Amino acid sequence: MALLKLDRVTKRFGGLVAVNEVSLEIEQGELIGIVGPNGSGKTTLYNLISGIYHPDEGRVFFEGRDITDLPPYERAHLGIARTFQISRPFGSATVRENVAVGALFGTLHGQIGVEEAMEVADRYIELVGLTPERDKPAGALTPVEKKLMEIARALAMRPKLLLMDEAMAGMHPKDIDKLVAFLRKVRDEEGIAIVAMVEHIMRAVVGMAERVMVMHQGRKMVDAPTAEALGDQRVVDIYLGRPLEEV
Amino acid sequence: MTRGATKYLPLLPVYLIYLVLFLVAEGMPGMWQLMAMLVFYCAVGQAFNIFLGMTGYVNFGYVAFLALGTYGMALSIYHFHQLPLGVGIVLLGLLLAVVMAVLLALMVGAVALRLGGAYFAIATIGVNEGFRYLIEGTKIWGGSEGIIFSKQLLDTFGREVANKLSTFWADVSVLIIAALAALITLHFIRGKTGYALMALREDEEAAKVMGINVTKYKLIAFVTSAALAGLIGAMAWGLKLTYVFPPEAFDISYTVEGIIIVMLGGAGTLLGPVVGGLLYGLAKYWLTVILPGFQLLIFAPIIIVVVVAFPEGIVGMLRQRLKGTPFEPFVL
Amino acid sequence: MRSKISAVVLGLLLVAALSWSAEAGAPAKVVIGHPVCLSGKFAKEGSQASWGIKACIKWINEVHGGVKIAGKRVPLEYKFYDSESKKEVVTSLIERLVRIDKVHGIIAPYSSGLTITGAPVAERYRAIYMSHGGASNRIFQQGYRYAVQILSPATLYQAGTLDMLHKVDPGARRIALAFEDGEFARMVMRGAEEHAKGLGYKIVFKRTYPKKVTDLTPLLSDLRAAKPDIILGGGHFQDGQLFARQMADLDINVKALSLIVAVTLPAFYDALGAKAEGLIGPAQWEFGVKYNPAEAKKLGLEWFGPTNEEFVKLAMEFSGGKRPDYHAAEAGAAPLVFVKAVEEAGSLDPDKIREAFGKLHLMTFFGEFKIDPDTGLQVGHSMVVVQWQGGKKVIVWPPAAATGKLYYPMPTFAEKAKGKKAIPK
Amino acid sequence: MTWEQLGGNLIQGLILGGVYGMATMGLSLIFGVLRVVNVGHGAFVMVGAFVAFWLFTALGLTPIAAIPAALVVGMALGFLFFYSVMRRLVGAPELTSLLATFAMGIILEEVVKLIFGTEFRGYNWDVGKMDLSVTVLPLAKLYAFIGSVAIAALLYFWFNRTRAGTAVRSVVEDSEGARVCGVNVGWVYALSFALGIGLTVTSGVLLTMFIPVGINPYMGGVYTLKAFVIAVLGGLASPYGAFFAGVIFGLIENGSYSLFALVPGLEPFAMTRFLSFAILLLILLIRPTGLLGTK
Repeated sequence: MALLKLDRVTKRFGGLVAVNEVSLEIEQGELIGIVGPNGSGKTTLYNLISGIYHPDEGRVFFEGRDITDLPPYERAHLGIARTFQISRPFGSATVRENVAVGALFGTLHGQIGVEEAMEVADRYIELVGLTPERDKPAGALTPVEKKLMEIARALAMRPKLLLMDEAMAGMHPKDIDKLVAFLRKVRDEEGIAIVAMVEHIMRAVVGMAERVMVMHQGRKMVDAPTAEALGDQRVVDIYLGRPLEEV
Repeated sequence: MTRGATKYLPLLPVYLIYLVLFLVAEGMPGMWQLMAMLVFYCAVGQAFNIFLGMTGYVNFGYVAFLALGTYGMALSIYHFHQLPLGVGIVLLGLLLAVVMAVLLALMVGAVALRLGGAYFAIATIGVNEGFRYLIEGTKIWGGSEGIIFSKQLLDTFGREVANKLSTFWADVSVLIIAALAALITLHFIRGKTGYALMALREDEEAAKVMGINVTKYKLIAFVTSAALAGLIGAMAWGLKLTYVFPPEAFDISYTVEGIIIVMLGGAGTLLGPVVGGLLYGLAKYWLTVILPGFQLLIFAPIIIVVVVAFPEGIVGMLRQRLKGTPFEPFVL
Repeated sequence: MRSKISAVVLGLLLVAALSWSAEAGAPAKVVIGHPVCLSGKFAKEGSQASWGIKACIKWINEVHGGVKIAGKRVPLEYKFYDSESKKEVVTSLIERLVRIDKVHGIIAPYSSGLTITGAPVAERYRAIYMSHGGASNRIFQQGYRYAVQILSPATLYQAGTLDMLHKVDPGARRIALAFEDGEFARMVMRGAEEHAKGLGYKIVFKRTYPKKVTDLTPLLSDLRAAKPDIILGGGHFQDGQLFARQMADLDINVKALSLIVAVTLPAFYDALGAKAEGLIGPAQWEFGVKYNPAEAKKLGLEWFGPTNEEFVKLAMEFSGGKRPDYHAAEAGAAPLVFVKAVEEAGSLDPDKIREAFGKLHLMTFFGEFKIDPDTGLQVGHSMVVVQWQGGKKVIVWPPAAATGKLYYPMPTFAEKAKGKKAIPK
Repeated sequence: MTWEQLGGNLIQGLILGGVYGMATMGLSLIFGVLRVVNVGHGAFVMVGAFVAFWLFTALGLTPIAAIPAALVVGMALGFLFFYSVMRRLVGAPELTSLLATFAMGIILEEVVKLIFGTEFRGYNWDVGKMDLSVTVLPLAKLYAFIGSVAIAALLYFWFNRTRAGTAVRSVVEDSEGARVCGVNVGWVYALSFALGIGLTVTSGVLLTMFIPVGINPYMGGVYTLKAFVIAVLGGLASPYGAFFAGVIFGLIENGSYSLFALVPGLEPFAMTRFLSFAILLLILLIRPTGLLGTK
């Protein structure tokens, strides 16, 4: 049974079709990259999975259960976590409190109290290397630190599926490598499926993803193992004929 | 000190303020009613803060809950004073006040809490005004003439006790309600609810995908705040004044005073509404004496300066200053 | 040594003597307290009240020679704070007046609502509580022991008007009632309805409109269709002004139009001009009213206080030249009757003063004063009816106070627009 | 009730509704562009009423001459408040902007109170009447209605035919997009706020042409509440929506009076007020963006 299954989901805004009959299956512990230019429907797809949008057609399944009609917070309780394209920290709260929110309301919700949540938070803050920043207001972090904080916050939810939206944009290549290594480690240790969505940074995709899905104009164009997908002629064409590695 | 006890340290300054107010009122002749006014503002600030301060949503119709509380007390004493309940009639009034306030909160919450901020503010104004005109238009609860129940109070309790209820116990009850509100606020801030409210105040959509049932937590805060307002209305306006007229009870200016108190003191903090209520009440009292007629002209620019330059309020600023000092655990 | 001891003894004796005389003899002064509305929504009425009170206190001290108590005459003092027209402030100020300033009687703030607000606190500290602006009858149905009403209660506001119209034109039988939806105006309407029925009038229309109304057109359209001879209505100033203006706009003409509160204020004519010609309204008091010592004698009543002319002159010393209106007069009457009650009681004990109040029946420039001894409700005072005639307010009822004759029926709005004045020939 | 009464009430309601609609356009424009609810709306209406009153009584100018004067005064006030306060509050939480606009309203009220006092004032501009048999219509009311329609039409023209208007429209639709397309969004904010206030102050003149009495520093509160209901009815962010919603509101207010009057035991006037707020809640319940809203 697939961890997540999209069955021909479609989402329209007015006359525009943002996501058009996309089907997708993700297994437990998979590392997947979703690639596509701006406006190709990637973010809408994430919103459909995390429950911010309800699809006009098609169904969404998680661990075999139809979650199409579930609100976002219930999907989070089941184990779907995500980060945002532009970081959205709870700015006035400290890093520690931010991450603790994840622990309190994720899959552990109802099982742990505030004090345990703090301990969980500390662990993930340390994992992403933000311990020195722990008591700073999240709004005062640098953009890169905010991204790391968001990842820690999402991981503290102890999810089964982590959706990352442009998590590595604006990062130094060295940091990207570090983060990729870190994500792989988390996947290995906790068995989380991680989906990373990127527009440009192919380095991350190549380094991390085992499988790549390419989106174009709301449709799924290619869904294949990384090397094969990136070599696909149609994918090369989207990016104006340039080899993907350079974009 | 144990962790459990440390948790309650921030209550210390709040309760200290209330204790001092009570002692001054008891000890100095002629100060009781002034203290009662200050406590009223603190209590309103605290009750309001639980929703407005902690969620960031503006409930412009907040005074409707105070009004319903007042009606709860009025209806109880006016209609049931012949029942052999004794002081129980006041308790019945409180019960009625809370029940009516909570029912309205649930009804309004179900409709309005799904709305965005500006729409929510307008909707709540609509609830407040609409409710008032419903009472006047259908002539329920005495219609526009309201209810005066001094006589029923006198008949039930006799002169001495009735006077004591209106001029002493009503005020003491507001003090107790204020203390209760502080305890609830602390419990919220330090608990899971506080984290949920903080998250949804900062970013509602992000809070949703983090697993927070935002509607549920907004409703919790809304209903709690409404219930406390109902209690305050029942005591500070009902039992204390022994009458209720719709245009006064639904007067929107009290909502605005509540917002100002919360903003001045520090939205979402525990100590803020108390400090805000004290300052606002005292300033109002003294301006009344020194510059009658100019209070509003002085207050309005202050409001603008506060919201533009110090949106975190007095206690919010104080917390920044006290970070790392021994006072830190006391200020929340 | 001995001289020292004798000095101490003498001193002690002196102190003892002084304190004894202070307890048993006359007090050094009598103080009246007032949480007056100098700002907020009743700022205008409150300022007027303070001028009237100051004028009458001056009369007491300078003409009457102070308050006569325990064989001595002591000065009367006025202690007041601005209550901002707010209920929270009223309670704290009354307490302050009683506990700190130790006043001997309190004049309630303006309006029925604020009067009720302060009543429990006054009751608790056993303070005489005089209502000069709380017309509602309901205040005096609550069993307050120290509350005393100076002005006519709301239910009597339109009684004089109805009596007058009944006498002038018994043939006009159709009455429309259109009042503001509020505690005060509704009470007036209830009294008017009852009185009208007693006189055999037919109520053909009875509606209210909300406070702060901005357009009365729908109500007036329905009212026009009811074809009344007489309209009684109003509430406060703003709605009364609107009422008359829109009657003119819709060209609704009746034989008599009486609006409470608004018609009696000079600003009414300023805003409406000729449209106000011939409109009538009840007033607690009016400048030029004929109450005087001779009138009192005719009725077999004692006269107390300044005459009308003296009152107006005194009040204008405090108002900066502004004419006192009935808000000043009804408040000014309070210290007068208070002093009278204290002198009758011969004591400052509130229970004795209240008892004396119950027996008081006299006339002041404000008119008669007599309360129901049990409830404190005013039963002696009667309203006067005024009419705008050629831009001047003329008192047309009751005959004892009248300064002119009623112009009846009121000219139509079309006639008024052409310049017709409501001046009787 | 007779059909004549209902007909008369509806005609009066239509005329009044037009003025209401115009009086709400400023509120909607400001919300559409800045996403700020101007809680001090009524105070600006009041300023307009005083402009008309003062020009009439002190200088003997007709209210029609007061219209351009009010627009100038209003825009000046708008720029003043924008550059001193509102500029800092664009994009801030509702709490701040609501409180700030409320405080601006208080400042205006108190300043006008210092100058004119709290008395209710009125003026007499009598230009004749029209007898429509079911009702009588003073021409001043008709002029107010025509003025409202004309201003709404001018605004429509300005929005659709001028560069500045197009820029404002683009910001209403998508402020990010407009910024990308080279629109000076900061200037559009300032201009829209000033224009919104200008329209609101002007509407104060038109309202006094309709009801020339009851002019007082605190008269605006009622209009703020009415404007909220009308604005929501019209979609909150759409000035034309607001105009048509105003007309509908006027018809409902006056028409429902005749209907409520048929029910014994009710106070029809209070019920019309109740109805308007009930409609507000109902619309928010089923369609938060308003019945006439496009978005």
